[in-house]
Amino acid sequence: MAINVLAVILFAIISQTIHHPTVQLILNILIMASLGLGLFFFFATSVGVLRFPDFFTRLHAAGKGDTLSTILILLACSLFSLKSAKTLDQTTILAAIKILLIINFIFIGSPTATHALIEAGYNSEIDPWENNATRN
Amino acid sequence: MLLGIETLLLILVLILAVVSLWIRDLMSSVVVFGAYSFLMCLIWTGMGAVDVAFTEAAVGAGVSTVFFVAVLFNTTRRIQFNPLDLSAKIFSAILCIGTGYLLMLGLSDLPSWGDPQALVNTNVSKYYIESAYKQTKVPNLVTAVLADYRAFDTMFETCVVFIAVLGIFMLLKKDGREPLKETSAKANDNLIIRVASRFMVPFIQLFGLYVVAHGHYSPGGGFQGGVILGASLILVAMAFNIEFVKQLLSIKRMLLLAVIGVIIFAGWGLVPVFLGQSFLDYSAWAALLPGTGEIMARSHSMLAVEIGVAITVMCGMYGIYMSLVSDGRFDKGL
Amino acid sequence: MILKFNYVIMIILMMLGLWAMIAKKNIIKKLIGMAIFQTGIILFYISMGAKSGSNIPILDYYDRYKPIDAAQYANPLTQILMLTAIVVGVATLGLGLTLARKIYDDYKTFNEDEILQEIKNEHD
Amino acid sequence: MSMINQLPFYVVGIPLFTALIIGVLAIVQPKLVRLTGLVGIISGAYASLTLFLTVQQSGTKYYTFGNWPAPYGIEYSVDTLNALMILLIYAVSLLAYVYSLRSVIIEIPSNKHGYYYTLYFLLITGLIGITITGDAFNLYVLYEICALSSYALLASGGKRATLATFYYLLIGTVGACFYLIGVAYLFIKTGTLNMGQLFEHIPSIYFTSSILVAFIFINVGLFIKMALFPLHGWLPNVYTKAPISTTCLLAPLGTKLSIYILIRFYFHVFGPEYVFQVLNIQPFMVWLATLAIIVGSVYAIFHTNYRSTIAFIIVAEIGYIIGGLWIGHPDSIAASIYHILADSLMTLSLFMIAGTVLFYLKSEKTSAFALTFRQLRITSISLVVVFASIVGIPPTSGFFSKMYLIKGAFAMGHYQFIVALLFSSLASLFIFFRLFEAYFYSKPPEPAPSIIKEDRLFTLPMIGVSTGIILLGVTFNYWFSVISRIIPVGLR
Amino acid sequence: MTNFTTILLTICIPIIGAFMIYLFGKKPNQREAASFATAFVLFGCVLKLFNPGKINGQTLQLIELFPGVSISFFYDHLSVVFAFVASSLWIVTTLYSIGYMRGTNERNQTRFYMCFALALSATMGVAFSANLLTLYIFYELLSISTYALVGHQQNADAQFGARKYLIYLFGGSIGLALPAMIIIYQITGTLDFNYSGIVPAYFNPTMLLALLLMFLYGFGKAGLMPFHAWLPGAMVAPTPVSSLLHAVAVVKVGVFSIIRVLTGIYGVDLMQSLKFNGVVCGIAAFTVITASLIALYQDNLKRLLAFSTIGQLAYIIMGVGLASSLGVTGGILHIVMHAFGKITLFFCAGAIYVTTKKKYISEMDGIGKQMPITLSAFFIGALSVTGLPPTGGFISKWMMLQGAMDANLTIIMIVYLVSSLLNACYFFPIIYKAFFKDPATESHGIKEAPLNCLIPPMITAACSILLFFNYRIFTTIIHGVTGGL
Repeated sequence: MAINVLAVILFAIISQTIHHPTVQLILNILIMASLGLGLFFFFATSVGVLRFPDFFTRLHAAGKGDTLSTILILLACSLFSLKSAKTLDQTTILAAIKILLIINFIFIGSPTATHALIEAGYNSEIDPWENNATRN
Repeated sequence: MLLGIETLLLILVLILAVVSLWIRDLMSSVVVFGAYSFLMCLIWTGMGAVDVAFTEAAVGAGVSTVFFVAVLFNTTRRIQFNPLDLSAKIFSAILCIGTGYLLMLGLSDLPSWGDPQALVNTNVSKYYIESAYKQTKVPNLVTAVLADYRAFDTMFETCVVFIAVLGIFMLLKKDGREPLKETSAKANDNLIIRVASRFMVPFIQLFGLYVVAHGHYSPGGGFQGGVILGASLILVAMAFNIEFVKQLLSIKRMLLLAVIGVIIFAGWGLVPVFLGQSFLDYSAWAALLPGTGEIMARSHSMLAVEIGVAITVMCGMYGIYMSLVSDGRFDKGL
Repeated sequence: MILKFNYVIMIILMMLGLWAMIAKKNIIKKLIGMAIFQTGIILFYISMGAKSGSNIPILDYYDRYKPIDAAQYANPLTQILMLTAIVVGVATLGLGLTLARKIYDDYKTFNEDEILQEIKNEHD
Repeated sequence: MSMINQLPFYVVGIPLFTALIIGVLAIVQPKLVRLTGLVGIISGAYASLTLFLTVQQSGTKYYTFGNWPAPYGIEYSVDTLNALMILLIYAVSLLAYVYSLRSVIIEIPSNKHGYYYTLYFLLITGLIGITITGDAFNLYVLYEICALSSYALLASGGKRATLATFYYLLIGTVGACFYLIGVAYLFIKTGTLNMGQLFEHIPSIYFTSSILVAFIFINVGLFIKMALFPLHGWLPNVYTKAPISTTCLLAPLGTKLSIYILIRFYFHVFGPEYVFQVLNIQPFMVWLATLAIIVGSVYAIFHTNYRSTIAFIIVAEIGYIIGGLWIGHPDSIAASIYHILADSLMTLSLFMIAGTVLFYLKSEKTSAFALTFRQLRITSISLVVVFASIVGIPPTSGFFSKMYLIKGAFAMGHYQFIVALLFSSLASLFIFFRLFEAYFYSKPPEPAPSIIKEDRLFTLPMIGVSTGIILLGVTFNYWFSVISRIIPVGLR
Repeated sequence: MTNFTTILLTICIPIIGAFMIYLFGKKPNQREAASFATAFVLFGCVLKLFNPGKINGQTLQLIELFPGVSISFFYDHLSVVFAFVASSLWIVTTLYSIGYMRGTNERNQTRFYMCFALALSATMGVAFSANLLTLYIFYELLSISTYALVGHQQNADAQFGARKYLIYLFGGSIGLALPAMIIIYQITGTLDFNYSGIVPAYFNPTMLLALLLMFLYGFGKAGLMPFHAWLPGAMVAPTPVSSLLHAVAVVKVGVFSIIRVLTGIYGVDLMQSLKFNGVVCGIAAFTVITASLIALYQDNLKRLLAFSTIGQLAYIIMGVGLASSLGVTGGILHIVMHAFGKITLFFCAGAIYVTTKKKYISEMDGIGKQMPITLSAFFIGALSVTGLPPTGGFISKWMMLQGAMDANLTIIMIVYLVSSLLNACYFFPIIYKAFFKDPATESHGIKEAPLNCLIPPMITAACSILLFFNYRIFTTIIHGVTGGL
């Protein structure tokens, strides 16, 4: 919850000083960084899903990787929408905050979903991969 | 338009469609079908049809996959491998290729993809774009045309949802004689899922209401909002067992609400008839609603109509899920 | 012909759905085929109304009072038609699944051939 | 705006609101359901009668929803053909409703009656909406309403009905989607969905291939729904397994309205010049209709189960109407429109008879009919009347439509159509006498079977339909003059 | 009462009679009395119409069914003659059927009498109908009401006979007559009979010929050769049925409709100009010869009489087909003469069956000694049918011969003579066997038929002799028709 408050304050500050060139520069760097990181994590997840031997390990990669990379990309989107808004008024900030809400939702929803999947897998007795078993 | 992302997505969608039909296991082919619908939403957003994408995501991808899973959960997942009888397959293949060729035949003089001067975009829809805001004060043109110019269609659309839920309920309702056979999965009373869903459901419902209310200004409206509200109820039904949800909204009340939704919509349109104007002519409401001119009356009545739609769709999706999942006994769920 | 690429995809999707509905033996697969067929048609209508380089048909705050140029905004009419088509598609899908469910209750299988077999020996 | 021009809305609104009220009552106060239904259908019938008479006097009536001018809002245009069809729908649904009051109690478990009647009235709303609407897409939506409610109503008929309805669902959706593709091709070339405007735009693009494709797809979509010969597979097993109370409403109207839509598209959207001059598929279509009649009659002979015989007779009758339409002679077109009226009444009466025989004698083999003639008085009378009409014995309406069909066919030189017509009359004669002989030449069973007192709610509609068939025949001249005003000048 | 009310009465009386018979269903005596009364009243009405002076051919339109066609009746010479024959013989047949029914105590006799009355009302309808549509409607009603009579015994061969009856008649009428009628309506726009013919001469002759053949074979009741099989099959019915219906009402309706078509629709001069009368006479001649040949070696008496009826009907058609005034008059007169002659033969056959249960001629030698009156009536009937002097049959055949000479169709003359010879060949051996041979088995104790099976044949035999002397009452009326030629 604290992060949200911090993020809202940050947005307020940015929105006031949007036209200052240095703020523009920092925003650009931030957007590019989070986009890059997000894409990297997505790539890592898909590799993980393909390479990992069995059900549980694949889910481990998919669950974590997805949530993080989505959050990062969404962060980049919200900042970008702030930066590129033609006129700065409450609708653009509202759009940015809405994206923040989506981040929160994914932050809670996605791990629970992964947990549910794994628990269902565990209940239906899928045997986890042991080291000695040859990769099937 | 051509080299944009749509072409890539279109190819991807085609691949997904083929894969979803070829997979042996039913459950995974349903999941692939869900992915196929989500990609469809992306294509439509690309083409500027935001409301349709929203509906497809909520209704097409979300809820229908849930319905498929609800049916498959109590029945088999496997397809029995059947001998490949070639004759039926070849005959139907020829038939489809023939119809496909016929369609291709008609392609030659269709306007190319996305040119604004095509007759389809200049004849009736030009009037809508130019005068919708002036006549109804509703910036979201789609909702304006949906709820006012062609409100009659939308009313029947709500009837379609109502018919679906009533038909499904009537067909599946058993008198509870033979109890549902013990399904393999235990009733999951997984704490984490319950806590997470208890936390999320209020926000989902709030967002649903927001979507319904803001149908005029942002993409969304009665259908999408209703589906989201329905989805929240389904989430509760999944997290907790069906008994719990039935206290929230019992089956009888659900059917009643479904009818009341349609009655709100149709009733709102009927009042102008009593005032001597034609059916679904909202400007007649100006006389009843205090202090609103003809145009504002239209935009307010659109909101009322959207609420009616939202109620029906919410109960619709919820009712269909409840019937499908418990095969009409409403005792044990997913 | 290149400019009409989307229609080709739409036709292929429709024919795929039609083929699945007729040739596929499994009832659920038939329903998926039906859904694909319907989404094919929806794609056709939407791609009709798409205008290259156009905005979504929502007038934002500033240019509500400026003269509106129709080429700027996507065609709202096709979108409305398709909202109805999607909802109808889901309703038909729901009913289809109910019937599939009842068929499963009676015949314990989704495979069309086995069901027809069972009817045949039920009949005589 | 006086009361009169609200009529087009009342005709659709009344069944819609009856359905909604019944929907509420089904949960709150189930006992009132049947009464509201009766009130609703009678007031609807009255509205349709006044509509028919006003249209007769003052020509086509237009009704726009939300008073947006025609192409922008949805518009209803009611001319004599529409009003006639709506009158037919109300007549058939009134009789079917009275019949269903008793047959629903027998067939449907009691806790579902309220839901059954809600869907029943929504089906009637859809049927009326189809005939009256002037908007191509609105027609698709109403089509789906009819289809969906009929799936639910048909499938509530027990084990075998579910599978048959499932196939009907698939085929029905394919038909509706073909229609939608056809409308899409029209919409993309003309930009409007209003049938009146389509009529103005289409002549300018007669020779483009997309109009041809649109025509083909709309036709194929409607052929599927009306069960014309090659695409009739679904009709027999749906109508033999579905509950009687549903088939009494759906069988007479379901297929006939698709034909009505075809006629409406030919006359008011594509225009007769396009259909009969530009496309020269007339001989092909007449041959198709001939095949439909012959195959329908042959199958009808080879089935002993009564309901499957009727189903195939319906397939043959569809061949009559389509053949009459495609012959193109004003007499035969008028005869085919008249035959829509006659055939709906005939089908309704056939299914009512099937109902009573099934309820009282529990079987529908031909042997059951030996007892029908002995025990069920009114059923046997209506059986004789309806088969007289199918065969074409003069006082009944079947004779007159057949006469004018042959007259038109001869004028245009389609002799094979005449042969098919006569063959099917002889076939139905054979069917009737197979039933009659089962009674006339069989020894009466030892304990002389007592006359079963048929329920009043069964006999009332049956007598109504039989008198309707004969009345329709005797007043042929009036109907012929009404219908021949409908045919556009190009064909007259 | 104007003529039209009488015409309508002739059609309605039998229906009312049928209803009264139904009311008295349980009490046989009242039922027979009712049937008798209706027959008498009907005959009275027809008699009232029967004075040649007043026949004026006005038409009465009842209901307008199609633009240009309506159910209408008219007061015509031909219809009066035919109505007279049918109604007069109905009285005699009712009397006879009371005896017959009592004799063989058939089941459900009420239904029998009701169908009889309905059949008569349909015959009257055919007689007085002014256009082809009304004629067709009553033709169909006649087929339906007589179906129940043919299948009266409700046993296996009754079913077979009735089914054959049904297929031939309904098949013919719906399959051939109906389309032909509709095509005529399409060509000419009206179906009303008028003696100059309504078919336009310029219409292509092959189509007209096809239509003519469709009518000839469509009206299957006339029993032209390929479509005749139903008549012997219908002999399975009780004798009163086969006597009145298959000698007088049903078959004559067939011939009557063909005459109506030939004279009213085509018109005699068109027939001559397009050489159609050659075709008609050819078909009729073929039927006469083959029917008479088949009748030669028939053993069952009623089947023999059936084939002889087929032959005689073809006579009438041949007469009318000649299209010469004498020929047509002869043909129409032969309807009357043959009716009385043939009904006597059927009555005798019935009487023999009632008393001796014998159906086959081989068993009937020496029967004349036991049943002299029946067999003498049989003899007079045979004379009338073969056309020998003391009986009326001779006059009509004589006229037809002269007609053939006028139309100088010599072949037809030869056919007439040969067929009369053949008639004699198959009747006189029966009479010879009956009177001059002693009975094979001593079947003594057979006494005469019951009284009311005996009187009707005597009456009709006497009538046919009476007709020989004052046939002029009929010819004056018939000249009203043939006068115009």
